[in-house]
Amino acid sequence: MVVGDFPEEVDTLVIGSGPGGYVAAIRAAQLGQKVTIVEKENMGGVCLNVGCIPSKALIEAGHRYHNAGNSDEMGISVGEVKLDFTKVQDWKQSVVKKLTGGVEGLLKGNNVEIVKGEAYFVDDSSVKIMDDKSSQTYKFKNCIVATGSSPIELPKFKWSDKVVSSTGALGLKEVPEKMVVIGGGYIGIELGSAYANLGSEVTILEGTKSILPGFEKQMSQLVAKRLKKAGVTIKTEAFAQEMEETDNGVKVKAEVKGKEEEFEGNVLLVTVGRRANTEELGLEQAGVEMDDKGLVKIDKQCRTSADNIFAIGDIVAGPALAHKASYEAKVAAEAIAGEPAEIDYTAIPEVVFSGPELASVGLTEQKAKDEGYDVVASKFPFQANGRALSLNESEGFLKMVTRKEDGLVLGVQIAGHNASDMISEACVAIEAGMTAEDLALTIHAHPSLGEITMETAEVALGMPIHIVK
Amino acid sequence: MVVGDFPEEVDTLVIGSGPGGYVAAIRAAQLGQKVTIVEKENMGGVCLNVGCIPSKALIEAGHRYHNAGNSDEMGISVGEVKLDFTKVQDWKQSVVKKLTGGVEGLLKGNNVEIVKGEAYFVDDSSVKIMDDKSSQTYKFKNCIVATGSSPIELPKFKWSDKVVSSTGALGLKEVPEKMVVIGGGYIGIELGSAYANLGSEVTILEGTKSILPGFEKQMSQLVAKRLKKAGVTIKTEAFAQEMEETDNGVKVKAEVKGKEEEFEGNVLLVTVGRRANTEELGLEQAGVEMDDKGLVKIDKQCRTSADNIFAIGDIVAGPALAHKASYEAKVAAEAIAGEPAEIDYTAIPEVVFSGPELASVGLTEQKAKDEGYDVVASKFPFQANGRALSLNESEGFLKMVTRKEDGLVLGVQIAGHNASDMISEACVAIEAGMTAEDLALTIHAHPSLGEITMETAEVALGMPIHIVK
Amino acid sequence: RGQSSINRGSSGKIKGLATPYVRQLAREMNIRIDDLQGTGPAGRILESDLQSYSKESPSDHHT
Ligand SMILES: Cc1cc2nc3c(=O)[nH]c(=O)nc-3n(C[C@H](O)[C@H](O)[C@H](O)COP(=O)(O)OP(=O)(O)OC[C@H]3O[C@@H](n4cnc5c(N)ncnc54)[C@H](O)[C@@H]3O)c2cc1C
Ligand SMILES: Cc1cc2nc3c(=O)[nH]c(=O)nc-3n(C[C@H](O)[C@H](O)[C@H](O)COP(=O)(O)OP(=O)(O)OC[C@H]3O[C@@H](n4cnc5c(N)ncnc54)[C@H](O)[C@@H]3O)c2cc1C
Repeated sequence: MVVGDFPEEVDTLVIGSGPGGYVAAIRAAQLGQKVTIVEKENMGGVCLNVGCIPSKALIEAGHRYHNAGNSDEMGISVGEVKLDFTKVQDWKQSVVKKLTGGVEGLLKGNNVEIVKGEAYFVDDSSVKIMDDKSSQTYKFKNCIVATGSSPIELPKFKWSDKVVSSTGALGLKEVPEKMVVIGGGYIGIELGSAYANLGSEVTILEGTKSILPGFEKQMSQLVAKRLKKAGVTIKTEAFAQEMEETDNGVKVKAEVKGKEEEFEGNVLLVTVGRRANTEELGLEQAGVEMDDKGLVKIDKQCRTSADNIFAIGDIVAGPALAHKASYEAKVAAEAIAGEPAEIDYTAIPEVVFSGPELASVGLTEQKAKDEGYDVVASKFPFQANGRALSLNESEGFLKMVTRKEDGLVLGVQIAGHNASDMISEACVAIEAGMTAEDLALTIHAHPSLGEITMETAEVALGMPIHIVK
Repeated sequence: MVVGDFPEEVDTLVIGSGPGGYVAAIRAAQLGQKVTIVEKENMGGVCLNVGCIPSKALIEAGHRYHNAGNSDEMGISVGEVKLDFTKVQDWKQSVVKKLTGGVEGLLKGNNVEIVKGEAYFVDDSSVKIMDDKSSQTYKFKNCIVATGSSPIELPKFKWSDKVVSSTGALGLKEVPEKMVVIGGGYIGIELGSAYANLGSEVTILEGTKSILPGFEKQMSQLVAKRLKKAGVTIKTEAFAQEMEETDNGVKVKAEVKGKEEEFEGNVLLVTVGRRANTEELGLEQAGVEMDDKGLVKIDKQCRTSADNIFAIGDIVAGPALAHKASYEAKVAAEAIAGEPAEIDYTAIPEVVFSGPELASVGLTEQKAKDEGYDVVASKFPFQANGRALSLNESEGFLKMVTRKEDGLVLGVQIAGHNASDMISEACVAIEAGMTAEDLALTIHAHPSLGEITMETAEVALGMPIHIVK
Repeated sequence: RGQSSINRGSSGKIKGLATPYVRQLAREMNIRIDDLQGTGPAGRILESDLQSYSKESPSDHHT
């Protein structure tokens, strides 16, 4: 022990300041705990710095650039559209800064103590926090671990200035002429389409039979169609084998449907998954058990095998999503406060900010059948909705899965403009155990995209107004 | 009776094909009735032809034109933005045609007989339907009257090619250099701002103390601010007195806060309200009673004082909105089918497609207090929401009114980007009797505007994450 | 990611159908919500169901 390392005593210690950690810290403080949060990099974690937020900002910029000249049909034409990518990046960073600065303010406003450094468990009641210069021991009563996840590096595709993770892709200094993306999951699709919209010639290599394999085929097909229209090449059943650096980029060899093909890009983005940051934490020394994937095992209150240590977010099982992390954060904070909180949600929404947006909550038709439900699956197209037409955004559909016997809403999938806004209603409906009838009988504003939800519910009841049965 | 006028016998007759009439016809047919619908002008009524839909199309065009050059800050600049207003109108009409054509197809697809002509009640079981050439008597078993409303003409401001109603304003052949609008209600604001965005120099004269008097001051102020930024002059407590035609427009004399002022425009838009189309219908001959405003009196099933005659939409009491008309349509159709349907809603949403959009459902804080509730009013700003920031649309707020004792959601008001999409969730929550806790505990996708609803609910519970209490 | 999830019984039989607030209330009242039969639409358990349950069997709901 370094001379002078008298342990500091803290009440609730939160490790990591992503949407798991900072939300946990704030809620714990609101519930009367004295909270200390430790972060080794940037306030706000992956989500605010190199995840959800900057990706959405870049997507919006791409969207605006790509669509600037797209209103011809509506009588609006523009002269040359110019992109100043440095400015795009500056703007994106300004959004990030507003939010990360906000988080810091919120933590302070809730009297949370902020410590910069990397935490490492010494035992089940203390950690060492190291920064560049020194190390300090902290003894805690309770601890919430929210150290998140990191992009997986493939052995044959080592990170470099040409081979980048999502983090690198978000920070590019210029729009690459050509970009190859390994991985057609949501991160690859979001970033690939952002750069395609910003002018890159993009090729996406996806191992399974379709991009966005977690979504229904009809939904991912809409996205694939739009991507192709934007000039993106999509290769499915494509497995990148190895690469070679060239003067101004990389050459990727891949097996595509059994045949070898070669792809060139100035930048190669690899998004093949993320790994929980649980390896260099000393969790073993604290008696915190993990499963064989390196995820921390927790109970309904987010409590680990060590009674006073909780874990939330990307380091525990379930979809690696910010809103799941924040939800678990609140449960853990309340559990520590002695409240009867439990992970008790019915459904977690999933959104892809592609073109068009995809959103899904609850069960898909297939999943519901697999779980033994007798279901009705109903669909309604955006093109029969007045609001969608008046926005000139009439592509897509909403699909609702209901239980046959009573119309209970089990799942909603949306592919279309503002699906990310529309899904909230479905979340609330599923969470509250509402039926198709409940949604059909709720007056929805005209004209609005919400009417699509109402009308799909009417399809489920066998009486749609705006499509013929 | 004209020779050869053998009355045609019909089952359920619907008069008027707006969002009241056509929805009633379709639902009645779905419930097994033989339905005939009569329309004297255009299929789809005011809403589809000269109301909701074309206004929103024009607003979207204005929005795109005005905002085309607005992404500079985000690194996207455009050359000269040009407007081809003829093309705007053509596109707008193409949207209208898609929907009106759709309605005609839906009616036919549901085996509804369509008759063109003007209906006039002869007695409580028959109408005469007249077209240019002939007249024909129809005997009905049940009738649903949905004849809608028309713009009110002011005696001193007679319609002409320069003095127009909303209908005239929607159909202008060119964007007027200067436009004066009498009436700062939602129609005046929507059309006024559409033309302002399209390049008109617009002056709005509103009699009360603020535009959009039906909305809370903080909401209408946001709109006023944005209008002023777009160069619109707003005069409140302004009463137009008289006008004079000039060579290329009109001069309007008005008393503004007691002082006389004069305003010039190439076009004068008068939107001071609408009057129910109940005068030339012969309703008296059918024994249908009206109130002193000319609105038809109905019971909970939309039944008039004549047992077999129902009335819905703009000709009955309540807000003159398309979704109210469609809701009543379904109730009337079901009542005729002998089902125990009743007007049974908790709340009707109201939306203004202004900049930013306004949406409100249920009780405002003031209204709730007036009704004797002990309430909590909670607010959350768009600028603390990651999605709003990443869309560069961070103006506005959501306000939630809950009952103090148990958090029951009584009302939600939204001023901000996509408020029209966001309000659906609030409608469902209020309709289902949900509490702030229900909304706070529902996982909302990150980043999404729906999180604003969730976070306002957390404000109501005293534990907001993203703003300091 | 990409796997729609729903957190209700996995056997095709939905238990404990209630709004999040009612579910939380049940926890606070120490009632196992799975034991209740709801009177709302689709068998939804209402706040009033909790109240009548706790009146009926006041000693029952202790874990
Ligand atoms: C490009 C991209 C886009 C995404 N888009 C979305 C989206 O749209 N919606 C969505 O829901 N999710 C999205 N995600 C996923 C989302 O970012 C994560 O699910 C979320 O950030 C997880 O939150 P967390 O709190 O568990 O961890 P993180 O956000 O990963 O934060 C963990 C923090 O802990 C810190 N830390 C780690 N170890 C230590 C230590 N030993 N000591 C101190 N600090 C430590 C890290 O520095 C980090 O700041 C996206 C991810 C990426 C990469
Ligand atoms: C510019 C503008 C914008 C609007 N925007 C919105 C909005 O965004 N959202 C919203 O909810 N509402 C909006 N409204 C209001 C909405 O249009 C009306 O509330 C709605 O159309 C009322 O429906 P209705 O079926 O009662 O009647 P209408 O739509 O008025 O239809 C009545 C029909 O009956 C026909 N008719 C009348 N008399 C006879 C007769 N004797 N015989 C045969 N046919 C007859 C008429 O020709 C007409 O087609 C807007 C209105 C205007 C003017």
